[in-house]
Amino acid sequence: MNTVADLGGAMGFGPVLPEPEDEVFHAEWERRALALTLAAASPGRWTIDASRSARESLPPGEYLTSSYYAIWIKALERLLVHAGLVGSDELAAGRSLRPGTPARVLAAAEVPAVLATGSRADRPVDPPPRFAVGEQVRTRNTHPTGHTRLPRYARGKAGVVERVHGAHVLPDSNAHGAGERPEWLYTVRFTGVELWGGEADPGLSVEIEAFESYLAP
Amino acid sequence: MNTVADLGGAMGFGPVLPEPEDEVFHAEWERRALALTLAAASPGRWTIDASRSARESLPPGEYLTSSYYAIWIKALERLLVHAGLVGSDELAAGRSLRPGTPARVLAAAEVPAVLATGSRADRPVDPPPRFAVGEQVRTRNTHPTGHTRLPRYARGKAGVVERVHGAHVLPDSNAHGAGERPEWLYTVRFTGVELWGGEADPGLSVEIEAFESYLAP
Amino acid sequence: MGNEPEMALRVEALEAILVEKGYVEPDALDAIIATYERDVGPRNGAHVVARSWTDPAYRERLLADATAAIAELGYGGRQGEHMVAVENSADEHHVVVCTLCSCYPWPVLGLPPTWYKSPAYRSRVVIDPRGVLADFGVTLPDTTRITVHDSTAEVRYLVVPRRPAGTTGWSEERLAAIVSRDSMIGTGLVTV
Amino acid sequence: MGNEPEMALRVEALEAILVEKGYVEPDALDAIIATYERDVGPRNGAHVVARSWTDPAYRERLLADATAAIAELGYGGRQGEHMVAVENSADEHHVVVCTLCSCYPWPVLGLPPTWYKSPAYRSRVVIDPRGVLADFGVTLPDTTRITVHDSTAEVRYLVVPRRPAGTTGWSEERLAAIVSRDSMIGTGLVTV
Repeated sequence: MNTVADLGGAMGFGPVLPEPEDEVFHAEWERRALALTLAAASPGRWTIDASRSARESLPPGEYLTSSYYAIWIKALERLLVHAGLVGSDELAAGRSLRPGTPARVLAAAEVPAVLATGSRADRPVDPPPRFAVGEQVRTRNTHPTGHTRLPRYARGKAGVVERVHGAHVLPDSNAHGAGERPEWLYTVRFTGVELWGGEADPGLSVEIEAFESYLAP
Repeated sequence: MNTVADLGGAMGFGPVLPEPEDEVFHAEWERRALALTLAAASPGRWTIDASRSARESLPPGEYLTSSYYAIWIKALERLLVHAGLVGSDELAAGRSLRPGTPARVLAAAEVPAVLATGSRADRPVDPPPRFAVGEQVRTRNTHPTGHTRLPRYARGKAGVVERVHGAHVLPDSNAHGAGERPEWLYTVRFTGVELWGGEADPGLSVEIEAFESYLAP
Repeated sequence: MGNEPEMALRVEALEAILVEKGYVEPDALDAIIATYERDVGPRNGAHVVARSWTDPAYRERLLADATAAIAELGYGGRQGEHMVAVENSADEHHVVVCTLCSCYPWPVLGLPPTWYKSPAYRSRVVIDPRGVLADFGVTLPDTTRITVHDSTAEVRYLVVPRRPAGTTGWSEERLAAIVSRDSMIGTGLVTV
Repeated sequence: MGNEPEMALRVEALEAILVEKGYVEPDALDAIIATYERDVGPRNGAHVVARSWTDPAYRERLLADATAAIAELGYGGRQGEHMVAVENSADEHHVVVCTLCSCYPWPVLGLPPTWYKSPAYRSRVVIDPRGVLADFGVTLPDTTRITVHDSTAEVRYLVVPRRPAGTTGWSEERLAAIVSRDSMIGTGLVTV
């Protein structure tokens, strides 16, 4: 989906405002937003791809006028309602109106191990990779109406395979509950001139990770 | 400038909401916004290209959460301040704080003739057009930091010249007070497949008007 | 969007500032509004379309030089200085948009409707015109090609819709009455 | 952005709902926050970088398989399952971004700063990295090429900055102390 979250190359957002290293949260609610987002995923009713899809699918104007933890919370509310875990009436009321259903709940004692383990995205697949390091490829010019991880600025562009990462879960499918459908994942390197034209910084290269179905020979 | 106003191909804005033919204004302030925008241009301190540039340069989130007449007014305020006709202190105060300077003012009696005449954008130029109807062209992949009228979705794309309109004022220059620099203006026709890839509607064509410097053979 | 309560005060204040400073004449504002509420609107375009349907020589002139042909009927001026007319057929349907802002042929259609200026329309009609037409209740056969005109410069487009069957012998006035604004943008069809 | 007064109440209400319904354990929330405020942050990455500067064999392992080399020092897990380390040189400078959302190597850098998730950074660093570096007060020679890594999948990048001159003989600990977070994203340089 060509959403407003796909920001590469957009202009008009002003300067970047650096921050000191210890300034990670700016309000207490941001701490809770982070923790809630992580903990509420524990029942396993959505994937990380579904949560990214929910965030980028917020109304475009709302996306651009919300801070990032606010985007997380607004998307989390949508995921919870869509999963049937919370009713929109409960969100409106600001309190629980009926008991929850049995679900896998993250215990405090599990937290260190869960965070320290993470969740790998690579999966075994049978077919060998179609492309090799150093090979010329061209990204497809696709405009799917669902979630994708091929940015608009890098579509229909010629690049070179820089790394092969194994086969990874395909977000385009997994975000919509259509299965993991793992595909070979490549780092593809583009020149700035290929992406942005002849006036681009001649010393610029940009790399993206591209799934095999994003690429043509 | 790759602004959020360059909307072609973006997704996530929901359905189009048709309106009855007689519903052009939705509030009295919209009537005044229209009239003010037209009348306030009379001193001639900016061009139509500068006003378009001012609108698309609003903060992106504000652009997407404002109605169109609100965009006009916010841009008009910026143009007035930038031209030195109104002070930002006066906008903040909501009233005039000092007398105006002498300026060309649109009189009520002139309105019918001014609107019925308009302002042509074509200009005589010496060099003949570089491209002819039926000729294959490719739009340049440019990402200028100033105003441009080449939409992002139509950059670096192959098309065919459909019409030649004469030489017109170049918005890229005129928007920034750098002169009219007229260039030959062409209608260029693209297939939907060229713009949007193989899954595009096979019966779709899109035409844009492209200035000569937007095109390569 | 509709709920912008602060805009009424903001516009009122701006008008007061501009009038006090002598840059704007209040009567001129009223005259501008009157022009687009009373004189300049889609009935102008409908007149052009009905003439084109009933007068083959006019139709040829319209398709060859729309600015001049429209001026013959007394219409022209701001946002219509460089007109092109495109005619729908069973094979090709035309739709007009301005993806970058709100360019629109004022002398023949008046001021654009809100939807024409909306991100929803501007973003989608160039990539999914049939989906947008569905929002207007319009379905075209798959065999009808669609050409979308993105008004990226000062050229403005008037769509000449297809004349519906069952209107043989109708007068120009009667025909003009059935030509809707949306049909001249390409998001509607003319029906009887 | 900072002024989102309604968000505090909204998050509080959501937490109450989730706790009441039994989907979230409050102690687990505290444990998550404590992890990222106390244990997991850019000092982890600085440790990795300092080790890479002082141990050539480790450096080789890091550049060959960053996930495994980082795990050697006890770091890993969520948002760092598939790590790649890229090393700056006089010829090539690396910068990391996620243009699509906020992907960031948590186990080595902790949670991303606000600017990393901002439209300003995400939009501009892939087209004008030198302009973004200027916002950080960083100027590179024109002869230094820039490679921007857009984290579009689950691979996460750690930039190994250049070791500054004048640090010969420094201990790993002393070196780690001068490695800033921004230098490991590529928006900063390490200086003494």
